[in-house]
Amino acid sequence: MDLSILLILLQDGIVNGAVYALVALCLVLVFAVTRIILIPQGEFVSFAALTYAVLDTGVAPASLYLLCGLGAAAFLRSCWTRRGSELLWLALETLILPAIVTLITIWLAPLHLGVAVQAILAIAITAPLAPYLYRLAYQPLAEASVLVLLIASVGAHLALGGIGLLVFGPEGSRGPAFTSAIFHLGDQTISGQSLWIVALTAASLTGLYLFFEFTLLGAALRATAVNRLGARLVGIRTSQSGLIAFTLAGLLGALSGVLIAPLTTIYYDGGFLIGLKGFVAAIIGALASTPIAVVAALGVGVVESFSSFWASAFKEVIVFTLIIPVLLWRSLRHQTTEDEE
Amino acid sequence: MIRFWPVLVIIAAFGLPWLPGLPLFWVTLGNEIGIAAIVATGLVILTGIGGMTSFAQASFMGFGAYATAILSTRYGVSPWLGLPAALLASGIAALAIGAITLRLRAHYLALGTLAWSVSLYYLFGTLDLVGRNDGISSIPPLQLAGVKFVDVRQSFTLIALALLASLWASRNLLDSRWGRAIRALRGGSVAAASFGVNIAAARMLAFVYAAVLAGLAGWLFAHLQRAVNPTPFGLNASIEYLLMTVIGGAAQLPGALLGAGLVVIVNDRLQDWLPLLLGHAGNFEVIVFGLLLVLVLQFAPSGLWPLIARRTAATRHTIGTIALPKRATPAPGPALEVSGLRKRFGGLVAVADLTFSLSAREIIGLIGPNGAGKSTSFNLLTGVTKPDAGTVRLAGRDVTGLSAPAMARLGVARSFQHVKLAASMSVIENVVLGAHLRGNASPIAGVFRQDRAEEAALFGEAMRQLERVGLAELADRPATSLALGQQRIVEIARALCLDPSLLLLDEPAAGLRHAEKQALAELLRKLAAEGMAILLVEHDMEFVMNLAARLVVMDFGTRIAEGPPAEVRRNPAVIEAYLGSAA
Amino acid sequence: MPLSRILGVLTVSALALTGAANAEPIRIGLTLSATGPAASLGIPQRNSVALMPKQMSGQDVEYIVLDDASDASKAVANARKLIDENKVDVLIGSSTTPAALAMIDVAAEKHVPMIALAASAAIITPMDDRKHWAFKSPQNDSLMAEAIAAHMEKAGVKSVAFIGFNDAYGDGWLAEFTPAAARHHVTITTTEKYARPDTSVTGQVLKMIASKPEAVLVAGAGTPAALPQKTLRERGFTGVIYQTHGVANNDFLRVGGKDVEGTILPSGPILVAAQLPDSNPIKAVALDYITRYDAANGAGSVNNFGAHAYDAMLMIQGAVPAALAAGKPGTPEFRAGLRAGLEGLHNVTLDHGVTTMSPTDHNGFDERARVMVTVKDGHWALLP
Amino acid sequence: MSLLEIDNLSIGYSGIEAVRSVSLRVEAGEIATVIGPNGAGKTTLLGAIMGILPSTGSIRLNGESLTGTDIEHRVERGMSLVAESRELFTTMTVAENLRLGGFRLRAQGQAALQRGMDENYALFPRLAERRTQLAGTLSGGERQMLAMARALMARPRLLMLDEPSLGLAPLIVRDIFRTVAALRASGVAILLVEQNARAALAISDHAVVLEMGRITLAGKSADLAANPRIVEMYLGAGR
Repeated sequence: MDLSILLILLQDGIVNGAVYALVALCLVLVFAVTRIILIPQGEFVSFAALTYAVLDTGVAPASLYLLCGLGAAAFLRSCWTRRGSELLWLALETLILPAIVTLITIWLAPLHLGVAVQAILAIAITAPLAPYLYRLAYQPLAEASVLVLLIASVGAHLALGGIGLLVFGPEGSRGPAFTSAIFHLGDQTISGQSLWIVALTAASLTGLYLFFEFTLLGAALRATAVNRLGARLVGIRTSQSGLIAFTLAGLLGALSGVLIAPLTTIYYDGGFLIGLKGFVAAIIGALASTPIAVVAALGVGVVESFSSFWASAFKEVIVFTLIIPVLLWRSLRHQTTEDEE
Repeated sequence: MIRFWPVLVIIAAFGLPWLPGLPLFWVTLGNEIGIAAIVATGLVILTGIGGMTSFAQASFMGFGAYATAILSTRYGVSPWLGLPAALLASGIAALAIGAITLRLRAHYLALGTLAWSVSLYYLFGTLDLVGRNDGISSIPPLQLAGVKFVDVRQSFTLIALALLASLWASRNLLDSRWGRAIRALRGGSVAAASFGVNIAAARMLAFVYAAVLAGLAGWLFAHLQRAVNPTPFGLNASIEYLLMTVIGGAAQLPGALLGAGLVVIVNDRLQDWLPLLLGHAGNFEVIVFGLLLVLVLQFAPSGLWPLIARRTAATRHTIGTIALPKRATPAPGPALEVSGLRKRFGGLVAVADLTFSLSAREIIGLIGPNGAGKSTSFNLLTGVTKPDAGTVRLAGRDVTGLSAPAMARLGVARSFQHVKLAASMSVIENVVLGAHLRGNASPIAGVFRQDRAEEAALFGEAMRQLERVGLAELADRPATSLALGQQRIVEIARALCLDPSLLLLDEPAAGLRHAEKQALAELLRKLAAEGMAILLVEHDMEFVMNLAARLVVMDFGTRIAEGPPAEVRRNPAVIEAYLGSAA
Repeated sequence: MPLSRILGVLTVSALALTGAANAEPIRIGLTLSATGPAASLGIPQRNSVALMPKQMSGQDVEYIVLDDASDASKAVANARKLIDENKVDVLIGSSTTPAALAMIDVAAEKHVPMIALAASAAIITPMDDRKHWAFKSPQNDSLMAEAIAAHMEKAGVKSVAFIGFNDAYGDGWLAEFTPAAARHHVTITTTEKYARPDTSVTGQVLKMIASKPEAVLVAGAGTPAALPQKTLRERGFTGVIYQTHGVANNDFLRVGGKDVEGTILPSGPILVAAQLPDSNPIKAVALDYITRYDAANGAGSVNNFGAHAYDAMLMIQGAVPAALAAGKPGTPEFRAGLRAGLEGLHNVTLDHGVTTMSPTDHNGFDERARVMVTVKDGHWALLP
Repeated sequence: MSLLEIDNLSIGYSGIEAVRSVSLRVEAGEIATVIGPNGAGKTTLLGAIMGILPSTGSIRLNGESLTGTDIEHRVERGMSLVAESRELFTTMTVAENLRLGGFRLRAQGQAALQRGMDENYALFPRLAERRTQLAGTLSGGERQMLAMARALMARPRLLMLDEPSLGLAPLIVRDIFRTVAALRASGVAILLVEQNARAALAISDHAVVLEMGRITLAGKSADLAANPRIVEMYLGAGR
């Protein structure tokens, strides 16, 4: 292996790692605030990517049905437990918003307005799925154990996977690149799309940092993560925090989908493996530490890239076994005498 | 009639599939349910009762299935000999994986097993030894007296018997000395460790046991399916077993069968009914199944079995009359000497240079305001927490820094300020946990019910201690249904089961009525007279001042006064710190 | 009651149940991988069921379709369900090799013929008692692998790098291609694996390029097979890229775009049916299927996998007269007759070729079952 | 109408009824205290009033029934609880903890929030010195101050304090009680649960004695402090 191969692999690993980082970040965020291990995060990624690819063909994507359907279902489920005063806001979020997005998409889709518009539409169609899913599946379970929430996640993942197959079909798609520019750096070539990925990931990380550090809402989310009872005692509604966390997860998941769509072929179920790798990173970050999770995600990308060079047949084995020593090291450092939940 | 249930069950296992009019496919479904239920039974013990979530059960099933498949196809070994091989393979795999992974707690463990599951799946698909992705086919069927088990009806009998054996063994295990240790893992591991339970071993036991059951299922699977490949041992399969367990009711053995049955039947029926409802255009099964799963959890977060049977009837225990051997009565002299004991938590000094001593046959009260470091001192003296500095001597021997089980072995028993009784166990089962070290039956003896004599003796001891503290008539009640004060007394009975030479009681009188307090004081006096050394933390001044010969007063982790009650009560520093001065 | 007696009573009552069926339609049971990783195979197969005839030789035909989620144990359970509950006379499926392999034993145990829709020759060879009841409609991998290797030799390719799915499909191809390459004096420089949903194969591609092959063979199915090819082109590989017949659908062209121009692959003739000479009997059969499939599922949606299922039906259609002579549908005699009929198929034209079966060959295809195809201007083009 | 009216409140969990038919009143601007031995149900009582624990019976604040509402709603309505375990956001700074304390008033804007913080820094100068320090690194006394300040940030009508003197040095306890007494001037009503009966009775107007989940005595604090049974059980040892 020479230096140029090494650099290409490194670059490849970092680009993939950046997408894992976004996924890992969402998993960390959602787990910290709600104790939910969000297995369906991968679905947001693949749905956004496929929606983006369909929009490029000038057709309104079938995922609009999903958006409206899930919105309506969330409306009904929330009505069940809600007081009347909040219904208006609820309807705005779960009924009016999807309707508007649908109308705009039907209007804009055939016009071929370029990748930026398509990207924004794809995110607008996919991101709201996350908060709807929260209302539908998780909110009624807010006080359940981590295990029960996990199984609920499995259920949501199964259902969304089935819907994905129905909506997008079994074959994959690729989206158009944001730019076809290619930069040369010595004998290395760097595609413009890779730079977009790294830049937008970095921008999202910065944006999240600013949100969490400098806004009261961000602080409220962190507070929910640190101490749920404490948060409730100052009047932070934990279900509201959960909704915000899911919204962020939906936005970032959809963004990662749009980012990765031009780089590779995405399938209706392809998000699961991306999600699992984001998971590996999130676990290494022990579902609590964002910076560690981001670094770990980049690490997972790089390890994956190198092991696909050295021993492609054992790539997944290597990537997934890798976390065991890390977990061990962490658990040895944080010895607790506390009882199991 | 009840006594004949095993016979009835066996008749059912043989006869049910041949029932006239029973569609053959139901038998096939029954087989599928049976195999899944065996895996789920292991998960009930591991996850529902032991509190450890595993995403790798299908992988362990794979170890068992591949072991027997390789032996019988490549080496022509009889499938029956494949059974011990399968159990051994999955057991050893669990032992190895557990050794690396079981140190992880809670969701880290869950995700660690998830990682194993994914990586083992790809390993199965890559290794030539196990036939890579195509797997191994042409596995010979089981044979008995020339009859091949190829018909699903014959298989049913075999699976039903295996499932019954699994349930029977699991029930026995839970009802044994080690089973109680596993049951105490969830919410009671600190208490269990304080009575000498090796928590790491109990966790490993549950892990390996569940894996061995999965290996049994894998063995059945291999010889009935007669072809194995990685897919049935992948992450999705593991997740399915886990969700069967949770849906059925993770904490009860019948939940495993219920969950497996529901999931298999619902999946099958959906396949038939949904096309009628929605047409053949798409595959809606998985969507509807996912939605159903979420809905069921929303309406029954602890699974469905608890909705069916509100509470399983308390297990009857044989109360033996043979007394357990007792510890030699300690020689008079200092039972406990503490000097310069120190513990910091972060920036907070919880205990600072605590020094005092306690003789056999003596009762000392440790008093001080809330947060003065009394409970931390207890944890330091019982090995739950390790001190930063200082020494603890027990009957002259340096025991500083020993673990909780080691301290228990030396005869140190305790109760807890926040009562730590296992909610899923009855009063007497909690109490008998205290006698853990006085038995020595192995888990295997427990599974095969070879521990009955010892169990009877242990329960006899527990009953005697319950009688001693006056709670014998509540022995079979669920522990947490008692009033808080009574729960404290249960903790004392549990401590007495250890046959301790040093007894540490944290606020034993809190929540007791006047008469109960007097009875307790009487009991403690009697225990001291028998040779026990007793250290009490107590807020009830009337109680402690009448009982203790000496009081040690703590504030901010240090001893601020020591002496006979009458003296302490006049000490200005004590009045200032504890008894409260006007603001 | 003694056990033997109970068993005796029960056996008698069970016996009373059997042999009740008569004047039944012919029931065909399909277990297809309509969801899960092999969904791109299973879905067109399921779509093809709608095109199948409702009558054969004057008998009503009933189709029962189940999904096995690309899982072998589910496929086995489905096979049992179809036989025990739906009383099918013949099984079609499943879509993947491991699932089809697992079903063989059920078919043999129940004496129900099955036609696998998976490619591996291991399903029907070596012929023995278990495989007596197993047939398969797709061409053997070996036939296709041989064609690629022969084409390489003819084109003067001396070295090839292999990259395949990290699953049964990729494994099967590697196993077949390795001896074929040796026969045609082609060296395999490196063998790489990747997973269907992988987002990047840069590592494998660099490794392959570093091994300096003249050509690359990608063993993948459907759109995921485009990823290595795109990455190879991106990394400047200019040699010929071979694909397997698994990619033969329009989605591959859509996703591959200009990067798959010039790809060479073996395929069933159906892929380029319109370009076949009119003298080829396959042309008419295949065009009929293509027209009807596209009419039902949208223009350009036809693919090889769906045709495999349709071919399985055509095989059954060919065997039904013999079976009816042996017994009524729903009886063991009918099923045995059907099996014998399948084995006796002679020069029957299918979408993918012309089959002539024998007791040792339960696939029956010859060279006519494959053509070499390339991608030209975004379309499939028949190579001479 | 009293500010807080509790009638027939019963609280049970895991099969035991921890508090039985408790009724009590807290008037606007007064300090009421609940004293009693460990395990009598004092903390449980506050938990139920705050909505942390489910209960039966009626809870009314300023005439509005709060029965069946959740914690957040009660915070919105003007209740604040300083829990025995403080429930601080330990990995966040003192200033952030305070800011979040004002979450209820987020609609009033940054200026109002800042005013509230300034007032609390004035009330607890120690916190002002440590505003950038993480809450988890504070000493016990500082934590208690922060917990109280955070509760006050919401400008509650009723402030509930659970064992504010728990584990604190006498000097700090004195400070805390002085602060509590001083708060009366600001108009907030206080419900105090305290083991340090002497100090609690000294600063409060009314008191109830909770034993075994029942109220066994109620009255003016001064009267209770002179009641021979109380003196014997809770104060007597000091003499």
